[in-house]
Amino acid sequence: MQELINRAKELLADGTVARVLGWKAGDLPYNPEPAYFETAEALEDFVYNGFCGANLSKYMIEASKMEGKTMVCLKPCDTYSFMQLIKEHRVDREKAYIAGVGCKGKLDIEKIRARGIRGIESIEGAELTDDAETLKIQTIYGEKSLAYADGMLERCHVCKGKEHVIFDEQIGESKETKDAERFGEVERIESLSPEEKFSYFQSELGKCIRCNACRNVCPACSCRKCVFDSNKFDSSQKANVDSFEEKMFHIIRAFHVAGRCTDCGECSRVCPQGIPLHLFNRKFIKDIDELYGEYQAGADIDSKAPLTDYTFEDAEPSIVGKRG
Amino acid sequence: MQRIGVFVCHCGSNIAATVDVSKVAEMALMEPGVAHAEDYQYMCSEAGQAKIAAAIQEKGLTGIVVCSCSPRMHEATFRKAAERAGLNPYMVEIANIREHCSWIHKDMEEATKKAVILMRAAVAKVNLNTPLQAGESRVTKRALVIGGGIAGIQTALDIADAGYEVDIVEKTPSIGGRMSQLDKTFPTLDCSACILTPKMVEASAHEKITIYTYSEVEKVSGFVGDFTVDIRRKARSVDMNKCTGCGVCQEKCPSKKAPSEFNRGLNTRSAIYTPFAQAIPNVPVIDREACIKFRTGKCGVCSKVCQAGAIDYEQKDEIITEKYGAIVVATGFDTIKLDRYDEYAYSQSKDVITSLELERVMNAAGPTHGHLERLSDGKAPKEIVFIQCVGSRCADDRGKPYCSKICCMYTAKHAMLIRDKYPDVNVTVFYIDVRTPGKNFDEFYRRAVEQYGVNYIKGQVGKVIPKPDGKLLVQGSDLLDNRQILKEADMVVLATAIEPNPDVRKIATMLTASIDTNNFLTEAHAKLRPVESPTAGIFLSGVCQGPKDIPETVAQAGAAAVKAIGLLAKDKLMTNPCTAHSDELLCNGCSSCENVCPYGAITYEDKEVNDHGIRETRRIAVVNNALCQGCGACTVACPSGAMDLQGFSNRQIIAEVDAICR
Amino acid sequence: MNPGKKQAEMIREISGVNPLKCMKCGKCSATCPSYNEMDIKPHQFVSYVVNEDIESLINSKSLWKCLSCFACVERCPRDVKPGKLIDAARQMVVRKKGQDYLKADEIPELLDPELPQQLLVSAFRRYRR
Amino acid sequence: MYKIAKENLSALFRLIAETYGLYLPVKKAGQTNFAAWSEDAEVDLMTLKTVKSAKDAFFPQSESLYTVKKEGKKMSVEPEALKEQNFVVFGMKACDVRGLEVLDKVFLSEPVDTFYAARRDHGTVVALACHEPEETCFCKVFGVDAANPASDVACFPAGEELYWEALTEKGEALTEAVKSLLAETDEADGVSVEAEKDAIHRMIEKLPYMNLSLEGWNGDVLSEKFDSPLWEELYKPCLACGTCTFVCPTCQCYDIKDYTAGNSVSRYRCWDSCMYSDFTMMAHGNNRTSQMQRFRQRFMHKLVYYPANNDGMYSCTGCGRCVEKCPSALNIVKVIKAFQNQGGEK
Amino acid sequence: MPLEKKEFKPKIVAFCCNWCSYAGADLAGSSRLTYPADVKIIRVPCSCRVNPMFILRAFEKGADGVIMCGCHPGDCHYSTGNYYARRRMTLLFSMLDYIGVESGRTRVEWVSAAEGVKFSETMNSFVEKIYSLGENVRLGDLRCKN
Repeated sequence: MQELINRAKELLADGTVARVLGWKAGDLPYNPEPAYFETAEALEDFVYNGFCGANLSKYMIEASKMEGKTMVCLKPCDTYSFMQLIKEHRVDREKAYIAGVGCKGKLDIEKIRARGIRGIESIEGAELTDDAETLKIQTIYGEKSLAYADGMLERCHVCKGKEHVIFDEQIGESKETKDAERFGEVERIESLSPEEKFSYFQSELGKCIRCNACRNVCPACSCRKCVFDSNKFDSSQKANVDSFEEKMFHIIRAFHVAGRCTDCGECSRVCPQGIPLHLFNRKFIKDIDELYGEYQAGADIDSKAPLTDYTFEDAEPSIVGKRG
Repeated sequence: MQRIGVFVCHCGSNIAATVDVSKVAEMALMEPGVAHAEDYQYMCSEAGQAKIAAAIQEKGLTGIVVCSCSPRMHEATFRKAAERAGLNPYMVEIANIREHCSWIHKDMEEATKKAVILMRAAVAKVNLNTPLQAGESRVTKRALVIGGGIAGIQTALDIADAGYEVDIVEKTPSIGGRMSQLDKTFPTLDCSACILTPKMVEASAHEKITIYTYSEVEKVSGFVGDFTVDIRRKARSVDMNKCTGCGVCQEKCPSKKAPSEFNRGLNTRSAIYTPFAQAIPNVPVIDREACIKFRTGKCGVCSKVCQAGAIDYEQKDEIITEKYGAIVVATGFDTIKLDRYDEYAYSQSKDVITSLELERVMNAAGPTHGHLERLSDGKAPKEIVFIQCVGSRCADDRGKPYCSKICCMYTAKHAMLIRDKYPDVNVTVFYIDVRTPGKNFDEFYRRAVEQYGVNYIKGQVGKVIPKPDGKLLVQGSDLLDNRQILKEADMVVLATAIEPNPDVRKIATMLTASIDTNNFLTEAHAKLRPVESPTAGIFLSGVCQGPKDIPETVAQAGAAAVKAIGLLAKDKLMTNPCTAHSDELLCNGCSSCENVCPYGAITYEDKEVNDHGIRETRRIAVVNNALCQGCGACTVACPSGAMDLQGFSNRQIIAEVDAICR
Repeated sequence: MNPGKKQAEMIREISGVNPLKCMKCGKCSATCPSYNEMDIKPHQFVSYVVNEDIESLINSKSLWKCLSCFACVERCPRDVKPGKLIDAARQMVVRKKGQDYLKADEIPELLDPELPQQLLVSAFRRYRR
Repeated sequence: MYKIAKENLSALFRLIAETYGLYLPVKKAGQTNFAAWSEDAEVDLMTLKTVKSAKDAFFPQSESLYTVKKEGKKMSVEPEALKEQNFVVFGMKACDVRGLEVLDKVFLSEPVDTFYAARRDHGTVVALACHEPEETCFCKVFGVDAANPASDVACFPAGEELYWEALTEKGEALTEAVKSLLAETDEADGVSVEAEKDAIHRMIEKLPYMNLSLEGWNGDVLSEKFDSPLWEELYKPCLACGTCTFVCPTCQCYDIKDYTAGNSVSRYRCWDSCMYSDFTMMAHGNNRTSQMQRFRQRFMHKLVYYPANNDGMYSCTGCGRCVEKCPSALNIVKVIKAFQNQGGEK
Repeated sequence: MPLEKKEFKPKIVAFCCNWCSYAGADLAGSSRLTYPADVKIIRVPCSCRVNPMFILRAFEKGADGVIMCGCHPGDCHYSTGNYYARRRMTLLFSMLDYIGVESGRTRVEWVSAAEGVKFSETMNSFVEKIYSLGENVRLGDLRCKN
C-alpha cells in the first residue's frame, strides 16, 4: 500500500495527474470509501486492502470530464470494465493514468457477519501485504478468526485472473483466488424443473426493494438516464404493488448489459438484500459463450459485442426448449 | 388529446359476413379519443373516401383508424384520402380486420370480438401518432440489369430505348444466356440463334448500354433511386481493347480438355475460349484452371500467336463502383442436378440425357454437329423415349414441388423435330399431364401426335435399366391401358426440372429482395405487381421470378423495364418518414446503434446540450434520414431508449400491446 | 358411417398416407416388380382408398402379391406410397383374424428353407412398424 | 410482568395469529425481513437487524390508494379500504420503535394520513430488547435505550425465557389475549431481567460509535450547514441509489404513481428516495439538479430540518442500517463526524 | 378454486415484420387458412424492432404467449435485422426459461410472404401449445388479471 501511496505522491508532484482516485479509510475496519485525493496530505487517509471491493472504473465517467488526468486504482477485474467503457466511448483513456493494483481477493463483510461475527472492533490480515490466509477479527464479544477465502466475495472464487487488461503501471502483488466453477451455480439452476426455477427466483427477487444499487454501481449501466427512469417505455423504476416490475427490471437490466457485462460482480456485492444478481448476467454470458463463441466483455478493444453481431448459422431461438 | 375517427369497412360481404361491423363502430365510440365512428360498404370506394374526408372536416378529426383490409392493400389509399382532406397522412392507421380476421374466422361472435380488439389497438396507436413529413431523395438515372440472358437483354434494350443508361452484368464470358444454347424454339420452330443474336448485337451496339461480361455483382448498398453497386470484373487475361476476335489463340491452344460449359459438358473446349461462335463480346477468356501457362508457368502459346498482343497473363480482377437508380434481376435458371434420380440411369448411361443436352446434340454447333446420335457409340438411335416431369411436381426433397412449365412444350418440340428429320425413329413420350396453355401451344402438341405420330403414353417411367448390349430398358406404366410397359430404347431424354440460378440467393441477400422456399424471387404482389420485388427499386425479369417460356420472359422483361423507366423518369422520390430519431438528452454515445445499422445512417457528433440546466458537450448519435430505412434495429440496441422509430415508436407499440392484452 | 369409410380411415391412419396427394402419374405401377401378378395395380390402390372401396382391396389378389419391396414408396414423387396403403390393408386383414404382429423371437420357429427371402424381409418390415 | 419459555414462542405466534394479523422477522432466501407469519415461515429472532426496518408494517413500500374503473365511457372511483384488522408486529427493536415516533410526527399531524393512521390504530407493537448490539449501532446517541424499548409490549430475552411486559392499553389487551401461554413472574425473574439489561448497557458502551457527538447540529445551523463546502467532498462516492432511504426506519418520502391495467387505473404510492434523480421532479425539471444537492438534502433533513420542526427530535434512530448497507460505505455517521472535525478547526 | 371454472381463452400477441410475416399472414387470410382468433398481430417494420420490453410488457399485461415472426435469415428486407432479432430473442427466451417461465410460451418463427400455409400452421400449433400450457401465472401483473 505504501508503494501505491508513494507512487501517487510522485505523480501528483510531477503533475502527471491532477488527482488520485482510490479508497479512503473508513471509520470501521471494513468500510473504506471510494475517494479522490488531490494532495499529498490527503493521501494520508488512502487505504487499499481486502475491503476495497468497489470497482472504480465507473467513477471515471465523471472523472473524464474533469480537468487533467486522474490516477485511478483498478484491480485486475476492474480493468475489464474500464476497457469496456472505453469501447463505448464513456470514458476517456487519455484522462486516466491507470494504476493496475494487485489483488488477493476482496472481502465481503456480509459473509463475515453471516458467520455470526458481530461487534467488530478490528480486523487483521486484510492488508495487501498480508498473505491472505487468515483473518483475525477482534470483536466486543471476543476474538474470532476466519479463513481469508471464507470471507471472500463470490466473484473472487470465480476470478477471471489477476492480469490487468489495460494499465499504465502495475503495483502490488496478486494471488490467485479462483477455486470454483464460474458457471456452476447457473448450471445448477438450469438443471432444475421450471417450477423449482420459478420458486427459486421468486424468493430471491421477492426480496428486491428497488433501491437501484445494483444498477447504479454497475459500470455497464452507464446510461445518463435509465429506461426505468424515463417515460420512453412507460416503465416504472420504483417499487410497485405487484412484483412483476421487479422481474421486468432485473431481466431487462441483465439484457441491456448482455454482451457488455464483464461479470465484475458489483451488483451482487452491493445488493442490500443479498440477491445473487450476477446469476442473471452470468446466464447471458454462458449462453453467449455456448451459442456464439467464447466472449469476454472488456477483454479487448476491437471485438464486436455479441448482440451487435451475428452469423448466418446462429442458433435458432427454438434451441431454448431443446436444450432442456 | 386526439379526436379520432374510426371507419369500419364492410368490404361487401368480405368483412360484414363474419364481423358485426356496426358493433365494431359502436364499440369504437367507447374508446378514449374517439370522436366519430361509422361503417360503410366499401371504405376504399370514392364514396367511402368522401365519407372519411367529410368526417375529418366536419368533426375536426386529428387522426383516423380504418378497419378494413390489410394496410399492405389500402394504407396508401387512405393516407392519400386523409391528406386531401387536410390531415397529415401519417395520422392514419389501419386495423386489418379482413385478412387477419374475417377471412380466417368463421364464428361471427369470435370474429367481431377480435375485430374490436384490433380496432382498439389501432386507436391506441393513433392516440400516440404524430404528424410526419416525408423527405425527398434523388434518383440516379441509370439502371443495372443483373444477368445477360434474353430477359436481361430485353429489359436493357427497353430501358435504353427510353433514353436511360443501362449496365448489364453477366457472369459468363458472353451474354446470351440459356436461349443461346437452344436449337429451335416452340411453338414456331424458329432457330433460336437467328432470333437471339440480333438482340445481342443490338444490345452491344446500343450507345446507352454498357455490358460487363465475366463479371459479378459484389456488393450492393443504398436504396431505391440511389443504389451503389460494386461489380467485380474477373480477370479475362485478354485485353478487350486489343483483341480482334480472330480466334487463332483458341485454335492453337494446346490445352483442349476442359469440358465445354456451353455444350453442357458433352464435349471439350480449349483453355482460352469464347463459349460459342456468336459470343458477345467476341473476346475469349483464359480459364486459368485449365491453362497450362497458369498451372505450370510454361506454355504462353496464345500470347505468341496473338497478333494484337492482347493476351495479358498479369490481368487482375477489377472492382468497378457505380451508382444506379433501379436494379433489375434477370438471373435465369439452370436444370436441376439428377444425382438423386438414379432410377433413370442418368449417371450410368451416356445415352440418357437431359432435354437441354438434347438441344446441344440437335444443334449444328453442338458436340455432334447436329447429327442425332447416341453419345456412347455414335450410332443413330431408332427408338427414343422421352420422360416428362423429371424432378418437377415432386413432393419429396429430391425434386421441386412446382411444375417447370416449359417441359411439355419443348418435349413436343423435340419429338416433332426428330420425327421430322428422322422419320424412321420411333418417339415415345411418357407423360403425366400434357400442359399446353398458351397461344398455339395445344395445336403444336396435337401436331406432334397427329401429324408426326409421336407416341404419347399416359404414365410415368419407373426405371431405366442399361442393358449389356447398350440398349436401355425402360419400364413404365400405361395408365389408360392399365398395363406395365417394358420398352427397349436407344436413347432416353429426361425433361429435367428447372430451378432458379443458384447464385440468386446471394444476389437476393445483397439486394434485400425476398425469396421463396424454391429460391424464386418474390414479387410485390402475386397478381397486381408481378414484376416488382417488395424491396423498392428492385425489379424482376424472367425465370428468376418463376418458370416461364421465352415469349413470357420477353413480355415480363419489357414490363420490368417499364417499371424501372417509371422510376428513373422521376427526379425525386418521397422518402419514408418513419425513420429513427435519437433523443439527445438520453443518448450515451455508446455506438451500439451504429454497430447494428445496416445503412450506415448513424454517425456521432460532439454536441453541446442543455440537460435541464446542465450544459455540456456530449457525444451524440445523429440519424441521416435519407439513409435510414426505418428497420428499428438501433432502437433495441439502444439501452437507454434514446433511439426511437417514428411511426413505430416504443410507446405506440406498447399501447398496441396493452390494448390487445386488456 | 359406412363400413368402407371407416376402413378407409383406418388405412390412412395405419399407413400415415394421404391418398389425396396422388397426381396419378403411375410411377408406382411403372416400378412394381409384381405388377403382372396383380389384379388391382399399385396406382389403383390409391383410388380404391379414395373411393373407400376397401372390401375389393382386401379381397384382391394384389394384397398378397405385393412383396413389400417398397420400390413404389421410394419412387413416388408425391409421397403417397401405395406400398404402405396395401400394407395397411393387409394389416387390417391380419387384425381382423385376431392375430397380432409377429414377434421377432417367433420368427426362427417359422423358418422354412423353402420360404422366399422376400417374405421374411416383408415380415420384418411389418414387424418393425 | 410475565414470561414465556423461548421454546413456546411458536405456540404464542400461533395463538396471536388466531385473532391478530402477525408480522415478525422471517428469514427468506438468506435474508431476514419483517413478513407475515405463517406455519412454515422461518421465524428469525436472532438476527439483530432486519434488512429493512419494520416501517413496512405501518407504511408499506407500496400500497394502492384507489382504483378508477372504466366501463364504456363511464368512470367510477373505488377507494382502497383502510386497514381494519388488528395486527401485531412482533420483534421490533428499540430503534425501529423510535422510527415509528418519527413517522407519527409526519403522518399523524394534520393533514392526517388516513392509511397510516388506520394501521397505527390497529397495530400493536411487541418490541424486543436487543441481545447483542453490533458495531454499527449508535442508538444511544439519539437517546434510544436498546434494552428498554418503548412499545406496547416490551420483551426481554434472558436465558431460556422471554419476559413480557405490557406498557400500554393495546399491550394489555394483547397480553389478555395470550395469557393462557404466559406465566407469572417472581422477584428472581425481575433480577435476571435487570442483569440482562445491565449487560446490554455495558456492551453498548464498548461500541465504536458511542462517542459520536451531535454537538453543532442543534440550534439554528441551517445556512451554516447548508452552505458548507464539505458536502462537495462528502457526496462524491455516492451512487445515487436508494439503499439508505429504503432500509431507513425514518425515511418517509413517497411518490404517487398510476398503474394502467386494461380497463382500470390504480393509483398507488411507493417509497421514494431523495437520492433519485427524479425525486420531486416537476414539469419544469428538478429542483435539485446535482447529486451533491440530493445527498445534502437527505442529511440536512435528518439532522437539521426535521429537528427544527419537531422539537429537536432527530429523524435518525441510530439503527446503523445505512452504515451496513451503503454500497459506497457512506453513511450518516461519516457525515456527522466530518462536520465535527471541521467544526473543531473553525 | 372457483366452482365455475372460466373457459381458458388465451391472449396471444404476434409480432410480425411488415415485409415477410405480415404479408404471410395476409396470404393466409386471402387463402382462407384459419387459425384461432386468440392470436392478435402487431405490425412492426422488422423483427429487429421487437424490443424485449414489448414481450415482457405483453406478459405483464396478461398475455399467455408471445410469438415473433420475421423474414427467413438471409431474406431480411433490411439485410440484417432478423439476425440481430434472432440473437436477442434467443437470449431473452433462454432467460425466461431460466427463471422458470415455460419455454413454450415464447416462439420465433420465420415466415416469408409466400408462406401463408406456414403462417397458419405456425399459429395453430402455437395456440395449441398455449392451450396445453394453460394460463400464464408466472409472469404478469395481478392487477391485469381481471
